[in-house]
Parts: sequence; structure tokens; C-alpha cells
Amino acid sequence: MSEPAKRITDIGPPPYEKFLHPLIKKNYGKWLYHERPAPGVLCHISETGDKLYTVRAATPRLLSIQTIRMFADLADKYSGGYLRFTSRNNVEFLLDNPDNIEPLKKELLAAGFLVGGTNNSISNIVHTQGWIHCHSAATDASGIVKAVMDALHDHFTESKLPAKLRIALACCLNMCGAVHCSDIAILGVHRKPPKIKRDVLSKVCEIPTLISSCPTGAIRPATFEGKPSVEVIEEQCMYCANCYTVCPAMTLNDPDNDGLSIWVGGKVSNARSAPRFSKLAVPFLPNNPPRWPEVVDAVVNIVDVYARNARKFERMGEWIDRIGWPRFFELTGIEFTRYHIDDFKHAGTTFARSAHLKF
Amino acid sequence: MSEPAKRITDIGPPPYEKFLHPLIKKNYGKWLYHERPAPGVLCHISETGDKLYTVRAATPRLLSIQTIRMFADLADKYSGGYLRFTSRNNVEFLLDNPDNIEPLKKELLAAGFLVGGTNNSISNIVHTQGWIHCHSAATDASGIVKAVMDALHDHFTESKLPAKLRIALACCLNMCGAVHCSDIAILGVHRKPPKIKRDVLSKVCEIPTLISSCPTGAIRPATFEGKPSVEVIEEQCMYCANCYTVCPAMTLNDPDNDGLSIWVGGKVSNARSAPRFSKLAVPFLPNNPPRWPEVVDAVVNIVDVYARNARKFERMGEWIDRIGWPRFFELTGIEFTRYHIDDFKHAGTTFARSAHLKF
Amino acid sequence: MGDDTKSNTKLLDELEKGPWPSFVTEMKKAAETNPMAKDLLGQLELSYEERIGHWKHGGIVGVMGYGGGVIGRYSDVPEKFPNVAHFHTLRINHPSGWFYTSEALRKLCDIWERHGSGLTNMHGSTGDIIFLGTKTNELEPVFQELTQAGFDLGGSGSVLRTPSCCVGQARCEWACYDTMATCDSLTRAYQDEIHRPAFPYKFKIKCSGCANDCVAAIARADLSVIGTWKDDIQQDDAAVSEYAAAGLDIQKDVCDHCPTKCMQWDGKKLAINNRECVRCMHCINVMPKALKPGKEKGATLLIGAKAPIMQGALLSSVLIPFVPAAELLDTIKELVSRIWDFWSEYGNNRERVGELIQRIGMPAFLDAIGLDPVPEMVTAPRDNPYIFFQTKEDGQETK
Amino acid sequence: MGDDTKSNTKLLDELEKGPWPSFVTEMKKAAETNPMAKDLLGQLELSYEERIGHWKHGGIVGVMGYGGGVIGRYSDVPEKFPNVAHFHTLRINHPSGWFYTSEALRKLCDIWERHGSGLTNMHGSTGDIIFLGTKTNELEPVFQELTQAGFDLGGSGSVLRTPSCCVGQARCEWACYDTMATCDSLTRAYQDEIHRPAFPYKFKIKCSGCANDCVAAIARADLSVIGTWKDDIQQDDAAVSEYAAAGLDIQKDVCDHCPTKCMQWDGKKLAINNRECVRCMHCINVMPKALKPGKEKGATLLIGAKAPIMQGALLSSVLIPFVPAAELLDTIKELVSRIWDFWSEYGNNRERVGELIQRIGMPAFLDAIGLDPVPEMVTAPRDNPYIFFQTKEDGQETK
Ligand code: SRM
Ligand code: SRM
Ligand code: SRM
Ligand code: SRM
Ligand code: SF4
Ligand code: SF4
Ligand code: SF4
Ligand code: SF4
Ligand code: SF4
Ligand code: SF4
Ligand code: SF4
Ligand code: SF4
Repeated sequence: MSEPAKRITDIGPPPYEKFLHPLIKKNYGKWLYHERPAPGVLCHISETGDKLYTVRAATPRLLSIQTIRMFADLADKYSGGYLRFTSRNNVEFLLDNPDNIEPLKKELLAAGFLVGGTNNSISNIVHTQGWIHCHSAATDASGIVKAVMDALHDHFTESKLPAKLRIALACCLNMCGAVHCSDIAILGVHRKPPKIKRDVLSKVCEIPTLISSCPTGAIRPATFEGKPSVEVIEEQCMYCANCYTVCPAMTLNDPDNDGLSIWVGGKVSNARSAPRFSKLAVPFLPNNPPRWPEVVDAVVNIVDVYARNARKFERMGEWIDRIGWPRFFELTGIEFTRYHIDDFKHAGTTFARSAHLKF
Repeated sequence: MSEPAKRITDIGPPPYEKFLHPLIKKNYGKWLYHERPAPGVLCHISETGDKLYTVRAATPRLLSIQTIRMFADLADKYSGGYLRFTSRNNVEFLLDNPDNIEPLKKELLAAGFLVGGTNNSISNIVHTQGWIHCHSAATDASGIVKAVMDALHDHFTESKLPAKLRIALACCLNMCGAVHCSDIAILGVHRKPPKIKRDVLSKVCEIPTLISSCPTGAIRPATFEGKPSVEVIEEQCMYCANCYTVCPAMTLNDPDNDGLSIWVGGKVSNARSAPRFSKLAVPFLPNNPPRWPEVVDAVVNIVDVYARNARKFERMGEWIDRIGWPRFFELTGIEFTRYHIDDFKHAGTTFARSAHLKF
Repeated sequence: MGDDTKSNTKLLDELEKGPWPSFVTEMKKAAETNPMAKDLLGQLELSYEERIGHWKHGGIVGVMGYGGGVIGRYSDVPEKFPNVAHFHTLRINHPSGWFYTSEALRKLCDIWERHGSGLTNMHGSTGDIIFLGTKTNELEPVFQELTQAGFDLGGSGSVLRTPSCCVGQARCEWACYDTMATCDSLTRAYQDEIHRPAFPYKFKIKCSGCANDCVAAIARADLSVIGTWKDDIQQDDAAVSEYAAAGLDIQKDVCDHCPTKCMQWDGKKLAINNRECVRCMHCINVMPKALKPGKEKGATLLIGAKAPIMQGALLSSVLIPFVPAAELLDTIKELVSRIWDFWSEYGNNRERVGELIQRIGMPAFLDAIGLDPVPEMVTAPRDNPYIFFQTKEDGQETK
Repeated sequence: MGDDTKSNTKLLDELEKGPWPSFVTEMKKAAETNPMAKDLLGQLELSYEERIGHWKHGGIVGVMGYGGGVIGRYSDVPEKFPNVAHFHTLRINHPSGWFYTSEALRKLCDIWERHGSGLTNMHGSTGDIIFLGTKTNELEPVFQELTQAGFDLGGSGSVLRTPSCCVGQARCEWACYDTMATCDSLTRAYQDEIHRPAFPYKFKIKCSGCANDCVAAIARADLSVIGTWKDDIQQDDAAVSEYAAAGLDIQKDVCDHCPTKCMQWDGKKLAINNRECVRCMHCINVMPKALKPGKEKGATLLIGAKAPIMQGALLSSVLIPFVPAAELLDTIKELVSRIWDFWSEYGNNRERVGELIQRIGMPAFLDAIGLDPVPEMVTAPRDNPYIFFQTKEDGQETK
């Protein structure tokens, strides 16, 4: 296929150098240490003596061009036109003049953008598309994030937790955003096997790919009205929806049986303890828009219990390590069920293979 | 089938009560604490004020009736006729009179039975049959035990290690004696797929059982001279010999390719850390009777390095936990190979999934 | 749909309440002038009412010459919301570290105002700028305007996905290598791999400057590059004393949390047994003014992280314990080329490299890419005796 | 074979050297009067020369009415060693705790002198007395003399194997229940299960009086019974001071090794936060005079240990965290009857109960035996989202 002459391709992203504040360019790789003058404000000190101030504000990640332009205006006004976004979707203004900090904060707050998220706070919730854009979603993403952060916003604007607390949300088991290593993960789940659209299946799906997509081998070849099709052995299905990813005829979305699960104690950083997966806390809560009160309550409860009981610098998982899971369930009042006991591939490695017991 | 009238069955073992020293009967369940007056000697003090002295001596486990009678004579002479064996095949004489300790020790030593094995020593090696009685054996058992303990006997007669050190040996992967949780495990291994006795296979083996016996699915149905038989996909075979257990026609014993592997860091007790499996240290050493010098050297080296480096009360595995496996290989000079990296079922859980690294 | 957005979004309106910035407010801002945004709001309200999504299974759409960068999406209620009948998102490769000037942002906004919903994600969770929803016929125009403005598409499908990195040396004192330059160089080197699917499945690279791992590389990148150092922690005793004087409980807050307990504090002097330090960053995190990574800097390369489907989630695991910073870029390139070659040939369809390793075993994978086994790769050697011994032709043992 | 044993055992003679008691010496002692022992020595020397065993694959032999207790064994060089052409071992159920009187031992020796090789194992690694090798026609006579002497066979094959226990309250101050009585009662209660194969595979029970687990129950018993307590460690402060005065470094040797760091020593007083204690035994082990298990004693029941074949070795895992000592025997009996029922029906041939649990999943196993899930059963809840949700007939959720 020949392309029009002037069409440009494969240029990659703009070179990051041109977006760097002159103070950053000058001190690139020369930073000595940092201080945290206030929640949402960082001060990095360079070996040249220069100081860079960062003001961090929450965003809902889903931003209109109107808001982005507003951020651009604020940057022009206070930070020489330089700003960035963080790996958790906060916006950061990069200031060389500390006098600009307070006015900038004021304008951000006035516009509805909370300042905070630094140090031992709850930063923005990493999340995914939900009903806004994804075909796979067992729940919405942005709505739950908003409801949960409304309830927890003072943990964003203040830094009063024992350690960082990272919350993430994914709207299906594909787990975009890699919520699987979060202090608290909120995960959309299905609870019914796929309903097969038998009439279209053979037209829209490649059957061998479909069959091999099932982690538990629950999908078997079958015929439907003489045409090759599949059937699902329902007892073998754990509703992961991988079949749907490869074949639109395997539908799982279901208003009454879809909902959310809550996972705790994961972490990413290597600080102190090794990175680790989040573990199941609450197997199922209903999809209850617009404000998902059951989910909000469950998350707030876990945060509260953690905040009251963990020691300084103990992440959620480190705290649970110390007290043990039985105590976690006792303190949070969450019921321990058969669903909590692993029965997937490496299940045996999670069994309590010692006589170490607290009573 | 009718049985002769006087034939007695299902009586179970003799009631243990009649074998208990009167002092034990009197103080059963009333022991307060114990002291360790000397290696191989224990003193248990009862709440009644009574004291029971135990003298422990090594045995080769394989005992002639001549030696057992000699033990019986010693028991009559020194311990009121009462004695017992331990869970690691030592013999224990139970004395109420401390004056009998030294004469008993003297006689035991004179007869060639070392006294010791208590406290932080290397106790007797738990082991299995080997060439003495088992069809499965990839190596002998008793001979290696003798050679290793000859080299380590002063760790039996003295208690000078940081903690208990338990050695076990099994002559094949069936691991009778459960060597899999030992500080040091010596394990007989094959290294070649079974040689199939095709001529007799269909006569002596049940083919479906045989096929399903293979953990890796390496055995497939085949025919031989028109009769149902099997073939082994050699690349899938890891020489476990489970096929041989169910089918005599699958022979694995092989003088040149059989040998030994050494595993370290397992433990059983819950003291301090949880029980755990031993891990591969040396993948293969040759079968070199009568004294297996390569095996003896390897074990002695590991014991020496442990003894020099571990902290008080640190079992082998706890010491390695602290220093890390790279350091273990460095200190012992054992080569780390591809065989050390797990590639069985739960392999992934043993990968180093963090950036925690020592250099 | 009606004209008055407000009256039609009774449920969503609830999400304009409360202190946290509201995505509904964002949608409404855009909806004031943009019919796509307006219909998106309407369809979302319907989803909230019915507790179910209203998107059909995605179709493949894209721009000429590219195999990815666009996620096709179609409404299943186009009759109700015709402006989102097609509603494809574009993934735009962000600049390293997500740095912008106000000017660059305004350019992006202008393009998206002309050709799309006016809604974005800043950013997608892989790191791309997400232009959230437009019609099929707008894709090529957006693309052309983007490239004119100096931006290009990011990855989707079975490609190298847009690499990302932490802020690194631009603002962080702990970066043990130049994360932004590394990420940028890799992105430029692999334009073809990003834009034209040739892999069995997606491949992600993320670069963190130290073990704090601020881009969560170890949790979600097939190749995770994590900065570290080889020599001793740089220690400023005066600054340690300052922290102590300022009230930091060095024993409790620092030493007691050290995973290897290799720090000793006698009330006056902090002694670190660096040989036992695992570079976890904790002590440095707590006393940034007093402690710093060593001078011999570089990175650890780890392999295989991914989300749970199909065989359970994986964290990356150590492949090369230490690469000096100066050799990092070349080492990564050499390594990924070997990995990609092998994976492309032996990986199953939709099999991530981490899953391939699980399937064939790490030893076989190491053989395939020509790396020697080192004990740093494992938390412990195997505990099962199921060893596949290999004997070479000459009868000699393979190690 | 020749008359002079010595000249024929050049290799084995090497194993009479050195300080450790020699099994070769034992064999020679027996060989002096016993032709079976003599030929065993000869065959073993041959194995040493050729580096290979000389036993054929075992055949099934036994005594009337019993399905086990004898391990059949035949030489593959019977022409050279006719006295071990058959050489079957008997497994004899040892008395609880391996206690004997000299009289009982002599009786055993006399029987074995008359009917066997004169060689034994004291004991086999399951715990039985092993009578090492005799001819087929001697089996029934040995058996009859044994029962006359009050001994019976132990288990082999797909039966309940001879249960065993630590010395417990007979000589140990830490036994949290009567291990010997428990082991003895179970052995008597299940004579039929021990002697007549009715299971899919072997089943082992081992009883340790405390978490030191001196019979290695957790590593090798399908049902592991491990003593523990529920209330506080009994503490004698005066005795603690004695240990300290005698030079024990209580901080380093005791507190620092406590896995939960729940002990505090201020140089004078030891304070244990018993709520955090996991009953590991370490502190008690180090200061037996000062610390003791609590008064509310009982045991933890754990399930499923076994050796590696086929799916890798297993350690037992917690099934019932605490059973009071008084209820222990009944609870075990009730539990094993439910386990055996289910396993007998659903276990595959040669599938240990631990493997059955791995195959069907612990939740399903708990359902089957009617036990409620408790968090003590796991080190952590699942980390994969692959939950088999169950909905009851009435649409209500199963927990
Ligand atoms: C800006 C950002 C990097 C970026 O390129 O965007 C960043 C920046 C900094 N991180 Fe981070 N981290 C950032 C995401 C992360 C992540 C990734 C994530 O959250 O998804 C992690 C891993 C989280 C986890 O373990 O689950 C992360 C784990 C850390 C840690 C280790 C915390 C711990 O104790 O486990 C530190 C150390 C500390 O805070 O003392 C750290 C420290 C820092 C420092 C202090 C580094 C420095 O010297 O500048 C920066 C300011 C932190 C603050 O917020 O107080 N950063 N940091 C990211 C801000 C996200 C946000 O908006 O909230
Ligand atoms: C006699 C015997 C029980 C029996 O019924 O036969 C026994 C008896 C005692 N054991 Fe044991 N243990 C016996 C096998 C075991 C085993 C099983 C094994 O070795 O196969 C273990 C688990 C080993 C492991 O973890 O791999 C075992 C782990 C312990 C421990 C925990 C050690 C640790 O720190 O990990 C103690 C506590 C201690 O020694 O301080 C212990 C303590 C004791 C005490 C002190 C208990 C007491 O108060 O009487 C006894 C004397 C020990 C000594 O040797 O100094 N006993 N002990 C066993 C002697 C075997 C031998 O001949 O050497
Ligand atoms: C847009 C985004 C979520 C978001 O809102 O941020 C996203 C959205 C989708 N992801 Fe994702 N993934 C996104 C980041 C991730 C991440 C996080 C990351 O890259 O750091 C992960 C976890 C890490 C990983 O790769 O394992 C992730 C793991 C998946 C998976 C599971 C892959 C696996 O191997 O397990 C799928 C399923 C698939 O590939 O078929 C998936 C598939 C999808 C699809 C394409 C749905 C599908 O069934 O094909 C989603 C399209 C939604 C839509 O309509 O726009 N997405 N996806 C993220 C990409 C934005 C960007 O480019 O910046
Ligand atoms: C005699 C003894 C070894 C010893 O010298 O002490 C022994 C010997 C044999 N064991 Fe064992 N096992 C002996 C204790 C064990 C133990 C330890 C224990 O019971 O505490 C284990 C590990 C624990 C376990 O049960 O998992 C053990 C795990 C095995 C296995 C593997 C079972 C598994 O599920 O993985 C086999 C293979 C089999 O059953 O087919 C096995 C099979 C055998 C056979 C019958 C060989 C076979 O292929 O059928 C051996 C007969 C040898 C012979 O000629 O006398 N033996 N075997 C032990 C029994 C003596 C006794 O009754 O006191
Ligand atoms: S987590 Fe699932 S539903 Fe959500 S965006 Fe990713 S693929 Fe779509
Ligand atoms: S939802 Fe998952 S488990 Fe169920 S049939 Fe589809 S792929 Fe298989
Ligand atoms: S370990 Fe193997 S060879 Fe040794 S006695 Fe047991 S089954 Fe026989
Ligand atoms: S030795 Fe083991 S792996 Fe090899 S064929 Fe036999 S059962 Fe299979
Ligand atoms: S990963 Fe390390 S270097 Fe990068 S921003 Fe975070 S703390 Fe700084
Ligand atoms: S970096 Fe971590 S391991 Fe190293 S000294 Fe500091 S706290 Fe300890
Ligand atoms: S297990 Fe406990 S009770 Fe039994 S002998 Fe060992 S230390 Fe004593
Ligand atoms: S028994 Fe173990 S856990 Fe309990 S206080 Fe003593 S050392 Fe600590």
C-alpha cells in the first residue's frame, strides 16, 4: 500500500527534553534529596543548590479538553508552562518559585482539584474504562473510583496513614492497570458462565482458539444446527471471560450477577518487603450504581482498621503479615468463606503447612 | 477361608504400659523440665521430685539379634530392664540411678556404640533399605550412612553445632523416611529413562495403571510384536521410577548413571520458623562404594560451612534464609546449575520475584 | 436524546457531588459543545440504570500502515445514541515521564476538539495519552494532525506496547540510571515493533529508577528494568544525626524495618553492613538527606510480569541481577532481540513471555536465550527431585 | 558361596572401619550362625562390586487373613545366594513410643533366630519393627509365634499404616496430650484398617506432643496430630532470672528468635504477649525450667503430608486448629471416618488424601467432610480471581 507523500509515520513520541522545565534540565541527575513541605507539595534540592517545587493535584483521569486547557493556563501562570502527570494520573506543576505554591493550590482547589497524594497518603486510584468504553466491563470504573475517593479524600489531602496506601480498580479479570499488586484492589467479577450466542458463533469465532482460551478447559466442541459450535461445562467455569475476549458470541455481562470483589495486601515497591499479590478479602458485592455504597463501606472499613492498627511504615500487606490473616478477618469483621481458600493451580502452596497458630 | 482355632489375629501391639519403667509410670505426665548433663545424657525432673536419666547411643538401625540381646543385657544391668528406641533409631536406656550412667556409657562405647545425639548435635541418619532389601534402590543406604557418620561422628558425641542438624537418606525418589524435610538429605537418583522389558511387559503389568503412573505423562501406549505395550518419550522422562513401582518391566537401575543428590535446608519442627522442604544443593554425585568419598566430602563441607557461619539456634535453612542462596553457593563452593532452577509444577513460585539482591 | 443533559443523567448527577474531582463533570464540560460526549453521557446513564455496559465486542479499526494504536468500539444502542455509534479510542505515545508544556497540551486539545469527543484519559494505564472516542472516518485525520504536531500512536494488540518510565533523574535523587532516556531510546528504536503486530501477544517494557518501582514495572511489564547499585550506600553521618535530633526513631523506624537487619544504630552512629543489604530502599526513603544509593549504579532486568489471564498473574523475576548503567541500553536491546526471536518462534498464540517460561521451564528458556543460570534468579533451588538430567553426546554432564 | 565370610566381602569390610557402629559388623554377627544373613552379605558385596541392587521387583506374599505386613522380596541371583532366594521382611507393629523390656526384646530375638535372618531394623521409618528377610514358608510360623508373644503385624500396602508417636508424657514435659495413649488407642481401634487393604492407597497417622514434632508428623503423615495449647505460656520468673544469671542471653537467644517478636526482655523481666504467640516452642525449648506450654492443652489436626511421587511432596496443612485434649480421640475418629469414606469413594487408585485435596481443591474437600472453612487453614487467601461462585437452588449465595 503506498502512502501519501507527506504522511508522517513512526516518529515516536515528542522528545521529552523539550518538555522539561529549565531548572530540571539544569539539575537533571543532580538531585540530592527532597523534602515534603506539605501534603501535595514536594521540594527537591539539587547539588547546585537549586530547589524545585512540585504541587500535585488529583484528577479524575478522564479529563475534558476544557480542563486540560485550564491546567495549561495554571502552568503558564505559575510554573513557566511546565507540568506533568504521574504514574497514578495526578497532575504535577513544577515550580521554581515557592511563592507560587499557595496561589496555585488555591486556584486548583477552587476549580475542584484536591491537592495532596504525596507521602503516606492514599493517592489517586489507578483504574480502567468500565462502562465508559470497554466491552468486557463487569462494572463501571470511574463511578466507583469517585464514590470511594469521596469517602477517603481526607487521606489524599492529608498524609496521616502508617504508610502509602495504593488502591486500584479493574472492571474485569483482564485486570488492566495491574490491580493485582495493590494495597486494596477493587475488581469487577462475573458469576455466571457465558451465555452462548449459538446462532452467530460459528460465523464470528475461530473455534479452536475459543476452546484453547479457557483456563479450566470448560469449553468443549459441540454442534449447533449442524454447524460446529461449543458448549460450556458449567461446573468447570469460573467466569473469567477469557472466552469472550476471543469470541463475541460468549457473553457474560449480567446486571444481577456481575459485581465486585475486594482484594488486599498487595504491593509493588521493594521497600522493606518484596512485591506481592493482593489477596481476596471480600468475594462479592453487588453492582449498585450510582454510588456503590457496599463497596465504599467495605473499602473504608478496611482503611480504617488498617489505619488504627498498623505500625508506622507498615504497608497493608506487611501489617497483615505481622498480625496474620485470621486476625485480619477478625478485626475487619469480614467473613471468611470457602471462596477465600485457593483452589487454582498453586493452591497447595497457600495452605497453612505449619503448626504456627494464634488463638 | 477358615482359620485354625488357636490362631490369634488383630491383637495390635503389646500395650505400651507394660514396657514402662516404674519411675515413668509414676511420673507419667508429671515431668517439669529437663537438663542435659552431658552429650547423650538427659535428665528429666518430675513435679514429684523424681529424676529420670536417659542415656542415648547410636545404632546402625540394622541390628542383629546378637546386638539386641546385648542391649537387653545392658538394660538388665543398668536400667531395670527398660529401654526404648527413638524416632531416629537410637537406643535409649532409662535409668533411675545416676551412678549407672558412666558404667553404662563405658560398656556401650566398648561395644562400639557411640553415646550422644542429644541437643545440638547430628543425630542418627534416618535412612532406608538400599541394596540390602529394596528393588527400587538407586544406591545403597546403610553404607553411605556409615561412611558419612564416620566422618561426622564427633558431631554426634559432642553438641557443638549452632542447632540440631538432621541428616536423612533415601535410596530412591519414593523417599521412604521422608527425607524431604531434612537439614541435609541424601537422595538416590536415576538419570536414564526406563529400559522397557518389552517381552514380559504385557504379561506382568496393567497398562492403563502404568500409563497413569507417570507424573509427566511420558508413557504412551504402543504395541510390541502385536501385543499392547508402551513407549517412553525420553525427553519427558525425569527418571522418577514411579512406572517401575507399578510395573516390573520398566527397569531403571543402572550402575553408571545412578547416583546421589544432596538437598539442604529442610526442617520439620515448628521451632522458630515453619517446617519446610529441603532444596537442591548438589544435583549428582556418582555411586562410589564402599565409602562414597564424593558424598562424604560434600556433606562434610556443607556441615563445616554451616557450623562456621550460622548463628546460635539457626537451623541450616534458617541460616540460608538469612544469608540468601547465592551466598550459600558461594560459601560452599557448590556450583549453581540449570538443574537448581525448578521446572516442575510450582516452579514459578520459586522465581526471585523482587529486586532484593545482594552483591 | 434530549437537549438538556442534566435532566437525563439523574444517576450520574449523584457523582457530581462530593469533594473528589468528578469525571461526570468532565463529561458534562465536554458535552456542552460536543455531541459525542453528550451521547456518551447518555449511554453511560443507561448503563447505570441497567447495571450493564452498552458496548459491542470491539472490532478492528486503525490507521493506514499501522496495526494498532486504535481500540475499535461500537455502541449496542446506536439508535438511542447515534453519536457514539462508532466510538474508537486512540492511544498516543506519551513523552517519557509524562512531561508536557502548556503549549503541547493545547495542541493536543485542539486536535481532539476538531476530531473527537473532547474527552481524554491522562493517561491510560499503560501510559498512553488516550483520546477517548471518535468516529471511524476521523481516525486518519487525527493521526495526521498528531504526527504534524510531533505525536505518534502508541501500541495495541500483539505488539511492543508503549514503554513507560518513572520521572527518574528529571526530579528524583534516587534514579540509578536515566529512566527517561532509556525509555525514550527504546521507544524510538522499536517503532516498527510498536506499530506492526509481529509477536504472539503483547510485550511491555517499564523502567523504574530504583527499587521503589514508581511505574510498577515488576507487576506489569514483561521486561521490568529496575535501578539498583552495586557498591555501598552513600552515607552522610551528620545528616543522620540531624534526623535523629529532629525526632526520627532510627532504631524503630529505620533499622527494625530493614529486611535483612543489616543496620546497627547505637544512638550516635549508624553502621550499615552493606554486604547484607538487599537494596530495598527503605532506609534511604526514610532519610533521603542522609543516605543515597551507591555510586556504582545500574539496573536489574526482570522478566515476565502480567495480569491473571490465563494461568494466574505473574510478577517479573530476576533475569540479570546487575547491568551497569553505561551498558544498560545495549544489554536490553541484545536481550530483547534474543527473547523476541525465541518467543516469536515458540510462543503460542496469546502467550505472554512469562507464560512461555512457565510452560517450558526457566532452564530451557535460559538455554534458548543463551543466559547462564545464577542463584539470584530464584528464591530457593528446587525442592522436588524431578530433574531432567541432560547428557551431552560425549557423555559429559550439562551444567 | 564359600565358608569364609571375610574373604568374600572385601568392599564391605571397608565399612567395618571407623567409629560409627557398623551394619556390616551386625550382618557378620548374624552370618556367623545364620545362612540367610551370610548370603545377604554375599549378595550385598556383589551389589557393591557392580553398583546395582540384586533384588527382583517385589511379589505379594503374606500371612493368612492379612493383606499386608510382609514385603515380598526375591533375589535376582538365587543361584549364587540360594538362602536369600526368597527374603521377605515382616513389619511388626511396635509398641507406642518404642518402649521395651529386655524380656520382650529377647522374645522377639528368639522368634527371629528360629525363623529368619537374625537381622532386624530397629525400626523401619514408619516405625515398625522390621524382621529383615525370611523364606515364604517361615512367614506363618513367625506370625503365629509373634501373636503368641503378644505382637502383631503392622501395615503395608493400601492400608492404615502403623501409627506412631513421640515419647510424649512418658518422658517429655511438653506433651500437650497423651501421644502414646492416643497412638495406642487408634492402633487398636483400626486393626481391620491396618491389616486389610480397603483404601485407595496408604494412610499414615503420627502423633507429636508439641510443635517440635519429634516424629516428623507434619512431613510424613496423612493425618498429623500436633500438640498445642490455647491459653498463655506458663512462666516462672524466678527461673527466667536463673537462666539469665547462668549466662543465657535472653534477648539474643530467646526474644530475637521468636518468630512473632512477641517477647520483651528488659534485662529483668520477660514479658510475653501471648496473644501474638504462635506456639512455636522456641522460647520454651531454650528455657525449659522457666517456660511451659499453657494449661488449656490439646492438639492441632493437619492433613495430607507425603513423599514426592507423583505430584511433588506435601507437608500437612491445618484442618482443625485446636481440639481440646479430652476430645481428641473422638474427634480424630469422627474425622478420619469422614475422610476415609470420601477418599475411598472419590480417591483415584494410588492417590494419597493430600493429592486428592490438591486435585479437587480444599473447599470441595471441606464440603465433602463437612468442615467449615477457617482462616487458620491458609497462609493467605487466594490471590487469583478464579472463584467458582456457587448459587444455591433458592438463588442464595453459598459461603
Ligand atoms: C511521581 C511518581 C513517579 C512518576 O514518575 O510519576 C512518584 C514519585 C515519588 N515516589 Fe513513588 N512515585 C509514584 C508512584 C509510585 C508507585 C506506583 C504506583 O503507586 O502505582 C509506587 C509503588 C507502590 C506500591 O508499592 O504499591 C511508588 C513507591 C514509592 C515508595 C515506596 C513506598 C513503600 O514504602 O512501599 C517511595 C518511598 C517513599 O515514599 O518513602 C516512593 C517515593 C517517591 C518519591 C519521594 C521519590 C523522590 O525522591 O522524588 C517521589 C515523591 C513521592 C510522594 O508522592 O511523596 N515511591 N511510587 C508517582 C506518583 C504517583 C502518584 O501520583 O501518587
Ligand atoms: C527422643 C525423641 C522423641 C522420640 O519419641 O523418640 C526426641 C526427644 C526430645 N526432643 Fe526432639 N526428639 C526426637 C526427634 C525429634 C525430631 C524428629 C527427627 O529428628 O526426625 C525433631 C524434628 C527435627 C526437625 O525439625 O527436622 C525434633 C525436634 C526437637 C526440637 C526442635 C529443634 C529445633 O530447634 O528445630 C526440640 C527442642 C530442642 O531441642 O530444644 C526437641 C527437644 C526434644 C527433647 C528435649 C524434649 C524433652 O523435653 O524431652 C527431647 C530430648 C532431645 C535431645 O535429643 O536433646 N526436639 N526431635 C527423638 C530423638 C531422635 C534421636 O534419636 O535423635
Ligand atoms: C485502556 C486500558 C485501560 C485503561 O483504562 O487504562 C486498557 C484497556 C483494554 N485492555 Fe488492557 N488496557 C490497559 C492497560 C492494561 C494493563 C496495564 C499496563 O499496561 O500497565 C494491563 C495489565 C498488564 C498486562 O499487560 O498484563 C492490561 C491487561 C489486559 C489484558 C490481559 C492481558 C494478559 O496477558 O493477561 C487484556 C486481554 C487481552 O489482551 O486480550 C486486556 C485487554 C484490553 C482491552 C483491549 C479489551 C479487550 O478485551 O480486548 C481493553 C480496551 C478497553 C477500551 O475499550 O478502551 N488488557 N491492560 C489500558 C491501556 C491504556 C494505554 O495504552 O495507556
Ligand atoms: C521399609 C521402609 C524403609 C525403611 O527402610 O525404613 C519402606 C520401604 C519401602 N517403601 Fe516406603 N518404606 C518405609 C517408610 C516410608 C515412609 C516414611 C514413613 O512412613 O514415615 C515414606 C514417606 C512418607 C509417605 O508415606 O509419603 C515412604 C514412602 C514410600 C513411597 C511413596 C509414597 C507416596 O505417596 O509418595 C513408596 C511408593 C509406593 O507406595 O508405591 C514407598 C514404597 C516402599 C516399598 C514398599 C517399595 C515399593 O516400591 O513398593 C519399600 C519396600 C522396601 C523393602 O524391600 O523392604 N514408600 N515409605 C519403611 C517402612 C518401615 C516400617 O514399616 O516401619
Ligand atoms: S479491566 Fe477489563 S473491562 Fe476494564 S478496561 Fe480492561 S479489559 Fe476492559
Ligand atoms: S468464562 Fe472463563 S472459565 Fe468460563 S468458559 Fe469462558 S474462558 Fe472458560
Ligand atoms: S527409598 Fe526407594 S529404594 Fe529406598 S526403601 Fe524406599 S522405596 Fe526402596
Ligand atoms: S521414570 Fe518417571 S518420568 Fe520416567 S517414564 Fe517412568 S514414571 Fe515417567
Ligand atoms: S522509582 Fe525510584 S528513581 Fe524512579 S521516581 Fe520512584 S523513587 Fe525515584
Ligand atoms: S536499603 Fe533496605 S536492605 Fe539495605 S540497608 Fe537500607 S533498609 Fe536495609
Ligand atoms: S514432640 Fe514435643 S512432646 Fe513430643 S517428645 Fe518432642 S518435644 Fe516432647
Ligand atoms: S512459643 Fe515461639 S512464638 Fe510463642 S513466645 Fe515463644 S518463641 Fe515466641
